[in-house]
Amino acid sequence: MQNFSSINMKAGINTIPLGSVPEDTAIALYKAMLRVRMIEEALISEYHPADEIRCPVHFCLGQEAVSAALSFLVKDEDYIFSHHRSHGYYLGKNAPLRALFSELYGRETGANGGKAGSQDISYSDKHFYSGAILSGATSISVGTAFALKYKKLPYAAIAGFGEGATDEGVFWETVNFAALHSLPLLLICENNYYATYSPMSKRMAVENIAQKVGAFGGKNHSVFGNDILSVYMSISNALEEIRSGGGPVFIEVFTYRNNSHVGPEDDSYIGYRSAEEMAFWKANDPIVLIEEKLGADMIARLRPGFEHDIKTEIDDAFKFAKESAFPATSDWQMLNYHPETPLADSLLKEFASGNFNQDQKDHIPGPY
Amino acid sequence: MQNFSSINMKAGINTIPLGSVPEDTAIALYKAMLRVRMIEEALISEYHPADEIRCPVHFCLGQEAVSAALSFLVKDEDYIFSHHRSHGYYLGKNAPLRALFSELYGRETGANGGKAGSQDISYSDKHFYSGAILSGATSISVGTAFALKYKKLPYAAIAGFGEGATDEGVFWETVNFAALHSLPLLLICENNYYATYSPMSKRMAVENIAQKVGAFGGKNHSVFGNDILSVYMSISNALEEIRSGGGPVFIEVFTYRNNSHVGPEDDSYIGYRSAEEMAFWKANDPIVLIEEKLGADMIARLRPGFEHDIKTEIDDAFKFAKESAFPATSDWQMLNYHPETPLADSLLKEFASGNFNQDQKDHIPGPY
Amino acid sequence: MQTQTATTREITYAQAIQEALDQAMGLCDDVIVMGQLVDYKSGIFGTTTGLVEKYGKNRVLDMPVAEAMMTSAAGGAALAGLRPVVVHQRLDFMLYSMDAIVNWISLWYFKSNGESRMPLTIRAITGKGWGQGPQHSKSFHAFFAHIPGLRVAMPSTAFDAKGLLLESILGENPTFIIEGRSLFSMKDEVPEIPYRVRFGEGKIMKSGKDVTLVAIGTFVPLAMRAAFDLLKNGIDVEVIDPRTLSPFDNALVCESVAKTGRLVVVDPGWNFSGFSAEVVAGVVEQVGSVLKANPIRVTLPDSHTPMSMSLESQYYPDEQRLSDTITKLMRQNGL
Amino acid sequence: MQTQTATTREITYAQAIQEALDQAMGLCDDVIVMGQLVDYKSGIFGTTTGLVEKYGKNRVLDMPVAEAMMTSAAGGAALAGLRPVVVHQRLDFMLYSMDAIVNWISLWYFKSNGESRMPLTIRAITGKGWGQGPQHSKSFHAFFAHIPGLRVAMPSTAFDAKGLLLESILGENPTFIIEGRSLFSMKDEVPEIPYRVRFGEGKIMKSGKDVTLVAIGTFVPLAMRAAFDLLKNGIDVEVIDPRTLSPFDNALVCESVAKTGRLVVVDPGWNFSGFSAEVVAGVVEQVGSVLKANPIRVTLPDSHTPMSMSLESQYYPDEQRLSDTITKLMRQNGL
Ligand SMILES: Cc1ncc(C[n+]2csc(CCOP(=O)(O)OP(=O)(O)O)c2C)c(N)n1
Ligand SMILES: Cc1ncc(C[n+]2csc(CCOP(=O)(O)OP(=O)(O)O)c2C)c(N)n1
Ligand SMILES: [Mg+2]
Ligand SMILES: [Mg+2]
Repeated sequence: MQNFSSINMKAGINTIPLGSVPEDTAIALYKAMLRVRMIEEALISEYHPADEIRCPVHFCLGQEAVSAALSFLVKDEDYIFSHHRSHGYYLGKNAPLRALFSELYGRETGANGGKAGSQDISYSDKHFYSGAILSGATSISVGTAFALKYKKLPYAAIAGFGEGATDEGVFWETVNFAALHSLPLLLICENNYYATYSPMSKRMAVENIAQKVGAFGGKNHSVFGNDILSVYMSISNALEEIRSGGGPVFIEVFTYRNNSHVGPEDDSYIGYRSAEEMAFWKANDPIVLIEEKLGADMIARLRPGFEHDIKTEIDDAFKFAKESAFPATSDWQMLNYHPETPLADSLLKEFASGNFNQDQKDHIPGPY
Repeated sequence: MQNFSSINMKAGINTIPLGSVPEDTAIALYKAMLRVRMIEEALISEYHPADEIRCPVHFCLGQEAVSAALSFLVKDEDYIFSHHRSHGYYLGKNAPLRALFSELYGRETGANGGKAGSQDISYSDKHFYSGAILSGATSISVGTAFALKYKKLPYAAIAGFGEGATDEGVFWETVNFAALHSLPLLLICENNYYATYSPMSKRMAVENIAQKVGAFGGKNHSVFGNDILSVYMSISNALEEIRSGGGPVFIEVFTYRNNSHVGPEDDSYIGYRSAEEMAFWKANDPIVLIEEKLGADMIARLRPGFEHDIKTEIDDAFKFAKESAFPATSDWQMLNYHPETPLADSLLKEFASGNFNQDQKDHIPGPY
Repeated sequence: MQTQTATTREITYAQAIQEALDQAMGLCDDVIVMGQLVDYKSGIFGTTTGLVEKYGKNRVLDMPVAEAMMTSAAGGAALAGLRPVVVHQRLDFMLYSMDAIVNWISLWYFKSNGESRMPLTIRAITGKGWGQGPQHSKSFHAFFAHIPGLRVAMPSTAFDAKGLLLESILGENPTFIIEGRSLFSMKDEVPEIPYRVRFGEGKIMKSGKDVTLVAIGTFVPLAMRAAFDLLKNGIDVEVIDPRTLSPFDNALVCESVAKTGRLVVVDPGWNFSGFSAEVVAGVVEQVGSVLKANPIRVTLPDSHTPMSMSLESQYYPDEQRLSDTITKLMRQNGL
Repeated sequence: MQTQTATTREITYAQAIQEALDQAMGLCDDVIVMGQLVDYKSGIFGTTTGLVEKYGKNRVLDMPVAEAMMTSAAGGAALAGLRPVVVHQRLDFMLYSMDAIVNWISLWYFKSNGESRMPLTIRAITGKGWGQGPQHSKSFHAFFAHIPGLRVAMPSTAFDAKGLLLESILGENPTFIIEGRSLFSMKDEVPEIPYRVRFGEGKIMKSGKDVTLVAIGTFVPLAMRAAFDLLKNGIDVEVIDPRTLSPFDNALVCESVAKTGRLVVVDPGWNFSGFSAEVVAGVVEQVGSVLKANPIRVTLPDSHTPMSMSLESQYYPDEQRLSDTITKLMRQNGL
């Protein structure tokens, strides 16, 4: 077992003082984190034994900070690309809760009509996309950033992923290309130390992702990810820099996943994380930390109301999902192709081809 | 057009003094480089208009140093994995000239019976392998290095490739794995600045391959690749370190390809390299530089004899190749599979299976 | 085939795989297992559990999430004398390693003119059910079978899973074992000792005279249930499990069709340009003239996999659909 | 199909591609071209020459040798409104991007429930001849056609090359254009203005009554020559070029076979589990009962590509082999 302290050696357990952001911002961030937390907890408790959510779900308890920060910093026109642990990013892009729940329940009112589920969910109206194959969505994001720059739009592409995605070579191709073309791309690496059960030390010769990004020419910052204020400021600064044409920024957010890797069950029987390590992070939980900062009094005043609001919203989303119909049989092929070609229709003529003369020599290439 | 001087900024045009190696070693290295040079020149002049060499060939004029150095430093039990520009590495592994020429001529006496050609040639008896897909052979080499360590053998796996291969993500997966497991792997990157016609500056945000390797945890050195003595010492030290269990070493060899990217034709009409740049490198040609060091007198004494020996060998190889038969038709399928299973035969029994009970429930997975 | 008797017991498909790995590692020091999470208690759905305790970290290697390098490395290790078994929790993840598989491993033996080889085994699991969705449920057996130089097995029973895996690990060619996750808990009689199932030898799972039903991988149990159901209605189906797709026992299928005059293929892959097309083409090229009715393919629709359970149940064909298809086919000839 | 007349002239297949790119970029600012070396004078065998001078570096992008990222990036750019054309000098190089293609691009539309799409075009060139060898000559049309969500074209003439490329670039689905390098210097009558060739519409290249010959890609000229040769011996071959493999004009082929009663497929891919199997299966499923003889596939052998010219000439089927095959087929029925 690795010494858990190494997890946050680089960022330290540094937090920044409450005064760094306006008080109402801090409170709003707190509420946003609480919302993600309560949503995930509600889904976990509804999962079994009901077994109506029938897809793999990767919950994000303990990793609510990035989601909360993003929800106040993204514009509708920005794009977010998420990995498998998608709910935080979905909510961070301010996509609707009903469509999330309904998707998890496989209903036709779901964000994707029940086609995608938790690990592949998207919400196009808000430019939110996800997918389960590590680094895949991140590599796609670089092309979106290219398009934004090409079209001279003041928006950003944002990719959120775990440190595991940086094991994939294509991730480094992506960093290089973003830096080479100075693209408006924000890369957020939530380093929770593990890919499933495997700690960084079993996968990486050096645990210095931000430095590697630096060697590839990318600006990079590290931040203690359980301090919502640090995360907020860091993302805020990065987005400002990106929007003003400064090129890509990589933020390594050191955090911890409190729940199992996947599903509502406890995976601690596998023994990949020590009780000590888990306790340490529980004590440094992002919600605990911000509550400490805001002070017991304020929390006692605010939390019941927040909880009530959120619970009402969650109950509504469950009701909506469960009452929605299942999708019906379909013309399978047509689900996979867009049938119309409006642009081609407007720009291209139609001709019959003449007779091809087959009595010509084939081409034999030269030395290459 | 990039300023050509940037090509060797990192290593400088540094050469080390003649006295750094025994004189006969220097002379042997000189002869080995001359041999590679004359072989490549002979192949170029035989290519057109004869058109009997019918495969893409990437010649290595100007890049003879690595080949010459390796030929004195590798053991038969070491493995070399080369990219498409293979002849230098083939000769560096001391594989026979006849089998090379015969392979290029597509004859049955070729190293691979005419199946492979220049860019895919291998010579198993000497553990030499190559292939045209960038970074592919390099990624394979890391597994061979693993096997050598696993079997506790004091040998090295060596991969030779251009700086273009480092554009591929899998290259970085490979560096990481080699460093993670401290494998006996020598990575030789012949940085000739171009991938085909494309200079580094169009492909990489930062031109610092060795530093990137460092960030991934790999030991790394840079060397001026047209000074055969520097190259020799550098590879010699690296192999010593690797054989004594020191883990992987990466050497960036700054050099220049004098010929076209591929084939015997001149590709300068494309205008991707300035005349000035080419002249600079001609003046710093590895053979010119060592001749300067050895001195005009010695060269006048040695060169005619060397040329005679080499020419005789080349003539013989051409004769051998041209007189060899073409391969005959084959049972195509059997060319692709090894037909025998000696180990399975000796270890496994044969049984008829019973009746499977199909009236069992299929497994429905849970949340993952 | 000279066969023997042996002590057998009922074990699951997952246990049979685990046993094959264990025995291969015991028999030959060159066998190593590479894959993400192969050395944890959960052990890739139980198939690698216990191996690290017995054979150590050097032989049971947790890997970075870097499938391309992993596969290339397995090739390089095989070249130097090891016999690696690469494990993918989902076949979909393997797509990152397609260059290594197709451009290098599959053609290594060929381009070395038979002088060098890479005996390695790639185990890839195809997910099914519980909303696996489009990135966790694909099966490219049609593609892998298309590529010269690769061998491809799709065992449907615990017996075949063990025998084919051992044959592959101790054989001399790069081999794919595509495992259906829905089979993992199914039991079969499996000999205790190490044994082989040869590539290219299909198996008649149930003999019959009316129609030849070629069933692949996860669809074999379903095909068998449909066949026994149809027997009640007087339709006698011959069920053939080819067990390996490359090489493929086309002779066995043709012989059967020569007898029955009818062919149905049930394949857990997409229809268009899928493996079921090869089965049909291979038959009609040889014995097309004996057919009493046009052959039929029962497959997944030409669509990616939906998540919702209501769509999943329509996406995957079931016994009923298969039985109905066969019944209709028989009626064509007035039966 | 409402057709029109237009000014045409003879240009080569390579020029037709270049013209399609040029016109697409002229018609629509969202069109960009991405690929290694697309901005050099040599211009990917002449197919991208002149574009950078006309449209600039921002629209004609030389790329790092990083095919995986390139393809993903094209997807991301398409998502945000661009219409990228990705160019691979060899199809083989594309294998590094298989994850992007299969796990992302092909299923993007599906998994977004039709709300989001990636209109992009991937041009991949299959090498042939002059010892290209096993890493420079592969063609995976069978595989790409197998994958839902992708469209696949294999134009055999300059006319189709231009029309299909324009249709693809200005269409709404991710599309593969697999180009045979041996066709690049062949000429055809090509209209000057931008026009479309629709996907899923095969073409009868020569009508005939005795046998249906489905010919794909680089084998179309060869099929045509064989057909005209056979006419001298009184065998009247109908040659169909499907032009696109996905969607595939199965109806056209079935109609033809219904007339001729005989089917031969000539496909520049490997035989086993190849696209030719789909053509055969698609026909026999529908109209198998009309066949007067078993269908035949003429393909590459199930082997990787050898370098030596003496082996190459045996590896690739020629007119003679095709003519002989068809002649033998006709003799079976005593003709
Ligand atoms: C290409 C690929 N390989 C393997 C997997 C299986 N897998 C799913 S999640 C996961 C771990 C991801 O770790 P990380 O990226 O750090 O994200 P986290 O789960 O910790 O949030 C793995 C290996 C996958 N989804 N994609
Ligand atoms: C995966 C892949 N993409 C593209 C190519 C085409 N290609 C052949 S050689 C080459 C340039 C190689 O440059 P570098 O690696 O620096 O080696 P050099 O030719 O300079 O010796 C390219 C891009 C290839 N062989 N493989
Ligand atoms: Mg993680
Ligand atoms: Mg280079």
